[in-house]
Amino acid sequence: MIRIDCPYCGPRDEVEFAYRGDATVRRPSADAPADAFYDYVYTRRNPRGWHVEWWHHAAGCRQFLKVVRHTMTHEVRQVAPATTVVDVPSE
Amino acid sequence: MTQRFRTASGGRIDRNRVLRFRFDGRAYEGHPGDTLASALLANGVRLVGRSFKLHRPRGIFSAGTEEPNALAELRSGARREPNTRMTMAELYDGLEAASQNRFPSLRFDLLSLGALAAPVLSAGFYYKTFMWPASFWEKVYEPLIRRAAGLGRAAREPDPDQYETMHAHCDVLVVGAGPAGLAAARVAGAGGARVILCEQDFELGGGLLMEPEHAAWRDETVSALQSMAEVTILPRTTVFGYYDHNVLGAVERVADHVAAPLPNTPRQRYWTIRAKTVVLATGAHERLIAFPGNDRPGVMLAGAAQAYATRFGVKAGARALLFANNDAAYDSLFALQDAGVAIAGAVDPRPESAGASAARARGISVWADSEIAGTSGGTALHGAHVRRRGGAGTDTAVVADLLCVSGGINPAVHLASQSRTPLRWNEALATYVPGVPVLAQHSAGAAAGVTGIAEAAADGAKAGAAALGAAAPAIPLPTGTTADARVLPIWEVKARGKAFVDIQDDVTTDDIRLAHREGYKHIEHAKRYTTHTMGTDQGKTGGIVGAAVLAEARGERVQDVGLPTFRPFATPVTWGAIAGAHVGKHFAPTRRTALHEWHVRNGAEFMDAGQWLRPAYYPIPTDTDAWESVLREARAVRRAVGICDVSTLGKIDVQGRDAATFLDRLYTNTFSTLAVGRARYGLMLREDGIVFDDGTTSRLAEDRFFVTTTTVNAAAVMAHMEFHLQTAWPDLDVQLASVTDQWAAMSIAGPKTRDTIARIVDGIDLSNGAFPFMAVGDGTVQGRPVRVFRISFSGEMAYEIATPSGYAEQVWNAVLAAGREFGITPYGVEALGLLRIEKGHVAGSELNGQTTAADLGLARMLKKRGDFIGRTLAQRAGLTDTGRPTLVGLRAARRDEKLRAGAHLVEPGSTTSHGWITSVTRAVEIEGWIGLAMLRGGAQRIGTRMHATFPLKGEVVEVEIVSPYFVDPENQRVRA
Amino acid sequence: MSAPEPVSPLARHLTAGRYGAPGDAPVYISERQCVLVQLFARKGRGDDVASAMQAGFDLQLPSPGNAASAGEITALWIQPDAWMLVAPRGSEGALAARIKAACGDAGSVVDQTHGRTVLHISGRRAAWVLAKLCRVDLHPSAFGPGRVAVTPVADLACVLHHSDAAPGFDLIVFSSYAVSFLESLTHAALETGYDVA
Amino acid sequence: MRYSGLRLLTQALTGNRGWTPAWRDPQPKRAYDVVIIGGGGHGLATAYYLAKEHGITNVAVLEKGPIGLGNTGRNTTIVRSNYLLPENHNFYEWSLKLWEGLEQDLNYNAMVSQRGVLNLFHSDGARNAAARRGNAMRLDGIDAELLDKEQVRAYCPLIDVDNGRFPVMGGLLQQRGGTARHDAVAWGFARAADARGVDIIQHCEVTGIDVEGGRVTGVQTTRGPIRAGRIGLAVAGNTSRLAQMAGLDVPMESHVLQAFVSESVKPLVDQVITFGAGHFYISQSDKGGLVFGGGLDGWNTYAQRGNLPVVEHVWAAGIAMMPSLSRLRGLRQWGGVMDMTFDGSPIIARTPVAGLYMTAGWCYGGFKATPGSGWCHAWTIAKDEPHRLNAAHTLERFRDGRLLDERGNGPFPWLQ
Repeated sequence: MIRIDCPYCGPRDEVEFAYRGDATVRRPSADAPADAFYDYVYTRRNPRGWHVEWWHHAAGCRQFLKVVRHTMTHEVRQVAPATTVVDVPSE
Repeated sequence: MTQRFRTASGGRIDRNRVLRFRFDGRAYEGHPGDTLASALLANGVRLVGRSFKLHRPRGIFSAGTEEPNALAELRSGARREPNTRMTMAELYDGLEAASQNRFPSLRFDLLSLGALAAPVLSAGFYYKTFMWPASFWEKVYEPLIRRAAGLGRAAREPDPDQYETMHAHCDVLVVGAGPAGLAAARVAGAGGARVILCEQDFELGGGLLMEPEHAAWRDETVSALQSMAEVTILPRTTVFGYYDHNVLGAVERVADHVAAPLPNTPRQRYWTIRAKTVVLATGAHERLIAFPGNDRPGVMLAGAAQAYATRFGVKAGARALLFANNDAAYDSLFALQDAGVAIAGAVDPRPESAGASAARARGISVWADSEIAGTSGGTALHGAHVRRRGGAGTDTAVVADLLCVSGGINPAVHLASQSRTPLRWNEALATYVPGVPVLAQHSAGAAAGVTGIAEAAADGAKAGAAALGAAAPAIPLPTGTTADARVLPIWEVKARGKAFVDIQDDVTTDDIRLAHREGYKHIEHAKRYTTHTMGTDQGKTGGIVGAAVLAEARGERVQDVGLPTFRPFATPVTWGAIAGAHVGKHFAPTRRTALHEWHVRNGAEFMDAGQWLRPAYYPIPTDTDAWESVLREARAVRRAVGICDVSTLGKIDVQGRDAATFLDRLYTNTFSTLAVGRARYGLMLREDGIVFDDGTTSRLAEDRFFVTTTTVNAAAVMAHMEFHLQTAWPDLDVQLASVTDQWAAMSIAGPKTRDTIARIVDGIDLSNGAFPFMAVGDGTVQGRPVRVFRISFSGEMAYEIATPSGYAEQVWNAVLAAGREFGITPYGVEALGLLRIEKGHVAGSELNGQTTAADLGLARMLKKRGDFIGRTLAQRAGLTDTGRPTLVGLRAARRDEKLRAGAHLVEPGSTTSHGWITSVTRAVEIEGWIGLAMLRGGAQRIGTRMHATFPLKGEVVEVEIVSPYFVDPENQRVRA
Repeated sequence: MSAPEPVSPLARHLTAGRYGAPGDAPVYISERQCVLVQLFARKGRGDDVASAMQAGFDLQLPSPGNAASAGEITALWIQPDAWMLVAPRGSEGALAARIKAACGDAGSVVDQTHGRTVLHISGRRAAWVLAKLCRVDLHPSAFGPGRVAVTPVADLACVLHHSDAAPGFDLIVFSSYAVSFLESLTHAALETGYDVA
Repeated sequence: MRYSGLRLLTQALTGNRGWTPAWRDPQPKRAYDVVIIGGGGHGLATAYYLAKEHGITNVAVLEKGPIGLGNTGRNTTIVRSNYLLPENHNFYEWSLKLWEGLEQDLNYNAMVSQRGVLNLFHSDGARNAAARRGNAMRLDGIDAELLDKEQVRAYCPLIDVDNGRFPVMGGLLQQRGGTARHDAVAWGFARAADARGVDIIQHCEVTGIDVEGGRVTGVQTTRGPIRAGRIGLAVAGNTSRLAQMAGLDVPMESHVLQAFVSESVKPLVDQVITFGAGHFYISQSDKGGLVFGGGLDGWNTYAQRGNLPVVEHVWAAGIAMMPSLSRLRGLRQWGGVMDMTFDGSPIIARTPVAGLYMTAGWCYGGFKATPGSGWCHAWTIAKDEPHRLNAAHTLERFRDGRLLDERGNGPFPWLQ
């Protein structure tokens, strides 16, 4: 079971959260070309390794958290509020 | 004589109490402290089962979870549980068990005749035949195979027992309460850690239980642990899986040692344990040696025979022979000798050994440098053939009814391996032991390849100290000398006859070699081709032996072949335990509106809407069927007034300086221009341009809106809002609160609505001029606060009254009383659906996640200026294609013909679908059946006729394609 | 006409008596009639709301995971810049109005009195019973008196408050789920037995 | 060596010593006409149909481990064609037709068992959706039947039709659906492809894809470079990584899907049943184990293991549907890594890199698609254009908005 250490609530089971996918893509500005929206919605690196992703603490503090997690080991390296800029570990 | 194989004294059974039980209908006796297996052995029962494929006779092979043979159907009727290991089934008074996988009886199993064809039934034989004729597979071959396969019979009635879940957190989880586990738990506990100690057996002690000389240390340690407030001891608890982030699953058998659970007590309890550190003290399983006839009843693991003698006071046979490749196994033989079992001798493949010397000193004859080349007997062992290693010279026939086998030990590394701890090869034990763990975890004792009571306990103490991570207190430890567990790695005796590597599934060494010969050389291929290790025992005693046979065929070392992956479950786990209390009506929570009790009292038929229960309709005695109720309710709305509970719609309170800006970006239409005290219908897209949700939103103040969503999307819309607020537009000042449950809501609709509610609503001038269509205002009803919205879903004049949900029934009753003279009628979701279809309002069947605004005739809702979610991708060619199906109305051409949702629209005589019917109803506004449909070229087809075809029922109905707005297309009534 | 009394969704579901196993350590289950008000600080106005609550109610808004009380009002942290204020039942909407008046445009206030139902469970084995349904660590070292967790209990969203040292816990759940929640809670309490006051 | 009952008998009489390897274990050549990356069912089927249908036999299948141990060896063995969208049900129906003659075609018994697949529904909305789907199938000549509640009860008496939280209203039945022995599918295709000259190269991991001037020229592998003008990707779960070797980011995420098998019991469930009110499906293997599964764990992963929350969900749904399963024991749990696309439908297509093709994005549908996927992939590779059956399953459909969203879940791979 993935345990996520919510910066507000402390460590919680994954069932408290709703996954919301890749957190490295950002919603383009209104005047951005269609391709930018296409990439935002559909293009994913889908790495085998460290992944920065959104987890919504839906059954807790209702915050979207940025989680740095490894897609092979499932180790969680960092959990941060939505607006935090996070580093992706190199390996 | 009963219990004629019971020793005169000794063991941990309570000889003062007698438990009566039945096996295959025959009555036997045993004692508290027995397992079903030990009690059967005490009564001289040797034949207990039949093998999976060949139906060969099978006896008790082990004394623990690794048991491949001794499986029974325990209990009966709805409580029947197949494949229960007799070695794990704690004896209780009245226990009933039956052997399985035999016909008609265990002793005379007709299916064993199939064994005559055993050469044909080689590994993978079924892949090479049964292909002709093709139709025979399902009709002939497969049913035969299925009937012969399988083991026990499952119950066919719902389980009467209850199960529960338990969530636990600890500093140190210790798995296994043998010497290592007890010591680890004690050190950690004494050091102040929160400890959970799980033991699958009903007694703590593991290997200590068969070593009477260590009983004192065991007892003292257990009582010390019991006195520690922060140590939780869970006997009868099997840790079945080791998951990410040091979370483990365990099942506690709360009431399996009694005939049925006590009232208010679950049968089993499923634990989710979150551990900072885990100590795996799971012990080891003794392994078999593959020699011909190694499956005959009477062949038993040496350690198991010892456990029966010393722990259970049972002689597993009258005359025992040992076949072992290690010194430690001789201790088992000596224990048997001490228990009064006659000893036929020991067969040892090693030329000389300390074990053999010790045996000779005890007067036991030893065949050194020898091996067992076969066994004799029918359904029980009569003897074995001993020969020099490699087969030189002549065989010696040795009479024995118990053949104790030890090929060494396999540490129980299942949990460690599941946690991604790599395994490494241990040359001395010729087996795998855990390597350096990835997670916070320590393996200790036999599980780490450390054998002997004293050594294991010391290793456990060390692991406990490491888990504690602080200065560890000293604890008393057992002392003693330990026999050498090193083995001469022999795996197989090659001689004439079937030598089994998987006793349950009848996989032989020849099967493994055949798999190799046919190219299934990888261990996973060989496993799948032969079914090696795929039985209920998961190959705990023979897995590595099969790997060794494969390695030899490949010309490699065992460790180069590897093992199949260890996956959960380390030990099979009861389905019901994991389901817990989520059974029957409690599979999912039930959500009830504040008016639920009123609906119940007034005879509503309910339907599910997600987790909500909603009234479908309210039958009255004069209604002859459901449709009559629905039509009666809908007519009341069209002709007078009706009232409907609409509390399930999602409601979100949106506040903040930027609330209007936010809603402008969220919806396809504009909310910043909405006046305070007014409501507006809104449409929301997903970012991919597909319609997401709709609803009315009211402006309560400059900085406060009241948003409503559809019932099913309420939670999704809230999350959608939060996602964009927090990640895309974090600068906006907006606060969101779900108020779905705060407000009950009722829709009062029909031409008499104003006349009805004007009598009871205070504080709002409800006249059309003062409170027009889409007005919103606060008032009271009999002193209760209400918020009134002039909105309509039915197409009639309608008002929605929302009130804090604690007042729902009071306000509802007030409305009913006020409308009585107009014949006010409560209406349910069915009538609501009828009314909205007549009005052409789209709902869930049309907002199905596949439709665009234009598809639904809502293109006008997309504002021309400004950003909103979904704006850009909605313009993709595939979503603006004029060939897409669009919303139309339908009417059955013959008024007495029924329409069905899910029918497809075709040209007469064609099978090409041009669209499908999304919603249908019998109408009240006009005659007959009407519906809504998504139809290619819909607008152009209005006024034409098509066929609605429903091949699943063989129905074809002629329909008129019409506008979806059957009622008041000019919207006069809602503004009346 | 007397002041209207709201009806709890549990009104017909909590009947006084002793249920379940006849052990000597039952848990006690009751409903608390409360006023509940959700208070948000608006963007960047956390300090203003904190001072307003301090000034108006002598209440120091608690930090994440905690509760704070002043007089009859208890504030429970529920999410960043948001609290649930709990007080004894009073006249409809009055507390929400007082808080809004105190906070002005620094805060957003939502009355949730009817939207949530408050259950209370106490007794020596209350935490053990809750552990059947609740995934957070309830050990006193991790969740002592005064602690608050927003976490699912019996699979339902819940604000869990260790409200008294006895021990006793308040469980604030969505009203529409109250009956379903109570069924799960009382089922879990069958093993110890439970007493409804 | 041809398999038959007679061969089995004669071999049995001679100690089973005459059997030969089902497929060769060749050294890789330096160049092939076509290289297929991925020795699972789809890759092996692609190679087989390239040889059989298009006469292209200078083909290598490169597999990083042993064949058939990815999702081919990890699924719940269901075959069916009961999809809503014509683009999908017509494709899966072709696949089902290939299943129906597969054993005779391959001379390998893959135990295709058309025992029936029943999808239960519990609400009016779900019934209408099932009807729309079943009628769409029937219009295209695919078998489907609508069962009412009593027919469901008669069809599978273990189903708790009445008493659950979500009572059963009925079900959509496809009699021709069923199961197949998953391992045997890979082995059968391997043996048949090998017999037609295809080189199946195990333990050969692709580490790079060579692209020159927008066209593939070969691959780098752990066993050296191999040249090929046409390369097909059949690497479910790892398509993103392999496509990136050729410079492509694809609209896909990797997610784990768990599956379970119970201890073996006597015949109990004679069909494939899916439970509409919770993610759950079940059938019984010929060996007697109940094979079952449910939904995704729901987060990106390449690890073939799942976690407890999904176990709890799936098992609870199982008991909700069939309460009498409660006292059985789960024996094993495992996970497979799915290529989840953004509309839930697969991609069998050319790519923007000339000579590079893929059969990918199979979400949950991969096993049943095996022969059809291989057949269409082979066609696409051989002709450098899609067959009409896979013409809609393009990579570009996401950009064009011509989505194949069966269930309307939107662009969220973890919800598909």
